[in-house]
Amino acid sequence: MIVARVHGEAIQDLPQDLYIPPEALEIVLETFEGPLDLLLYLIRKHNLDILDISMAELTRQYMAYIEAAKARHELAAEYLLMAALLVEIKSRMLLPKHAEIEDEVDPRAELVRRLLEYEKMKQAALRLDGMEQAERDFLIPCVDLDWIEMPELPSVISDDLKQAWMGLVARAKLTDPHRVGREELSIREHMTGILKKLQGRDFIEFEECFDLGSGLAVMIVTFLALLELVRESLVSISQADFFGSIYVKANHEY
Amino acid sequence: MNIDQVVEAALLCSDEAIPVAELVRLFEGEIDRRGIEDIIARLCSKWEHSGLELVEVSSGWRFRTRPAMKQYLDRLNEKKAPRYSRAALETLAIIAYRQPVTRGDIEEIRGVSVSPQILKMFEARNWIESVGHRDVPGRPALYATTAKFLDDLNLKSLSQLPPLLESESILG
Amino acid sequence: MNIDQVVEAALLCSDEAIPVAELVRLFEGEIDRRGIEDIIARLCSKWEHSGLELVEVSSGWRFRTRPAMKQYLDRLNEKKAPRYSRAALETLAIIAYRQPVTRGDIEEIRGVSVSPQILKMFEARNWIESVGHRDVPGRPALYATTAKFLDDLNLKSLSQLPPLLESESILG
Repeated sequence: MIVARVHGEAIQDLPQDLYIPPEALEIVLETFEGPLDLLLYLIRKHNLDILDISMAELTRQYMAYIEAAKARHELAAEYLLMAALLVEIKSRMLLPKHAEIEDEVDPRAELVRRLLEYEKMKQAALRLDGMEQAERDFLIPCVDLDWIEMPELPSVISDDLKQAWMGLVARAKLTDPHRVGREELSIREHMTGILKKLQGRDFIEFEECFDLGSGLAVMIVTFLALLELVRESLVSISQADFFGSIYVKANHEY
Repeated sequence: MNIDQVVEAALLCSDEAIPVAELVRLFEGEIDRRGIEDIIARLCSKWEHSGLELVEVSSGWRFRTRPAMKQYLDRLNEKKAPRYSRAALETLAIIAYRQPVTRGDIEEIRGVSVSPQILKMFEARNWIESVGHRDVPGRPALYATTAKFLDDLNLKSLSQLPPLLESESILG
Repeated sequence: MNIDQVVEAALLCSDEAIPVAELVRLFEGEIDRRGIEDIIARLCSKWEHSGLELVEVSSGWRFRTRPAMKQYLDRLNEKKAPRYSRAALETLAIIAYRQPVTRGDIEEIRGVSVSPQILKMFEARNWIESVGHRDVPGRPALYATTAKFLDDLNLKSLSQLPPLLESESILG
């Protein structure tokens, strides 16, 4: 059985000098959550003291592991970075200590700090997983409210519109104030009414514009509305013959 | 663990009605349909005097709130009344007071462009409608307010909109 | 309508915990906080021997099924709730215990890069959220856990998270 290929060469057996037992190699690299996790595994596996790590030992085991793993996997850059860090720490520890430098920091200190912090978080993750979780371990009742919720639409009162308009006027500082009084407004209402009567039709008869029986005032306002529509070129009025029918035509018809 | 409690919890936590045939699965078939129906009968009477009731609907059994609860529960769900933006209100005011107007007219009065969403929103609410087209290039739609707009604002006619003559005083 | 029934129905119909201050609104203030707390105490004992229990979590009171129920209820739901990967759990633990943290902080502690999917997944569940940005180049987002995270873990506050192991015990 080919265990690995190193430089194209098939390796039949696991290297004998590997400190890692073969079963450890069976654990695929994915089971480790990165180089710190692997280091913790090695420290635990060999009962190394995390606060007084033997760098030579740890580095050798780590290297052996990633060499073996590299043959099987595309190794993440973090693992190689850690290898470089371990070698660096190891070499710094080989340098003689300067007695005169009192606060010389142990080169392992930062690594130990990181290992301890990671180990804490790793344990915390397991404990979080052990806690009761909504959906996984319990459900939350949610009885239907048995009535249909209608989406609430904004309410508008007519004063809102007035305020909006006044705001516009004030903002625009219109020099020519739109005197939209009661009368003019009803003219515009009738303009809309006439346009609505014209909807879907080419023309209507002049008389149709008027709501007979609505009183003289309304008839006059309607007439003014019609004139305003003509002035704004929204409709045109035509009469084919003298005393013939007068037609009101929407200008959008060609 | 009491079997009634299991069925009760299942029904309270389900967002859909559960048929009896499904409830049977709670006990991996150790309790048959008759057994489940007995449990449901007991639960119905247990919940008889409470804010919820267990009811059978077309797709099975489910809990629901009794209608008498609505007045209380509505108080929890009170949402802030939505309001229209100033742009929306101004657009509506222009259509109400100056109708019929095109989008171009509205933009001219407001001095900024009018988003089509605002017009669509009021059309969807059936407060405004297109009553024709102005005979200019592009044939823009002419908007006017509808009868529903008047109804919703509790007005008999547009002439009941607040008069704007005071605008003179604003202009000084 | 009995006041206990109103509170019970409100809690059973809400998929989120309801604070006492909110429950007061059920009765338009006619029952004060003390009164609501008395009702809750009565409901807690009423539900003591059932499949559900009334619990207090960070954002208020809510019912939940007792964990012993889950094995039965799981038989109705084919889809099992997902179990998180170790990478996801470690990321969550770091955010929970070391918050607020940036993605870089998490990577520094774990020694490997953190996939954005993990953060997105917990954000989608509304368990974590960005609470600001660290004022360094790139202005990375600072992540923290949410009230829903506490609620879903049945906790009242972060201080109820299991204590971190002392480093000595690691050396064991």
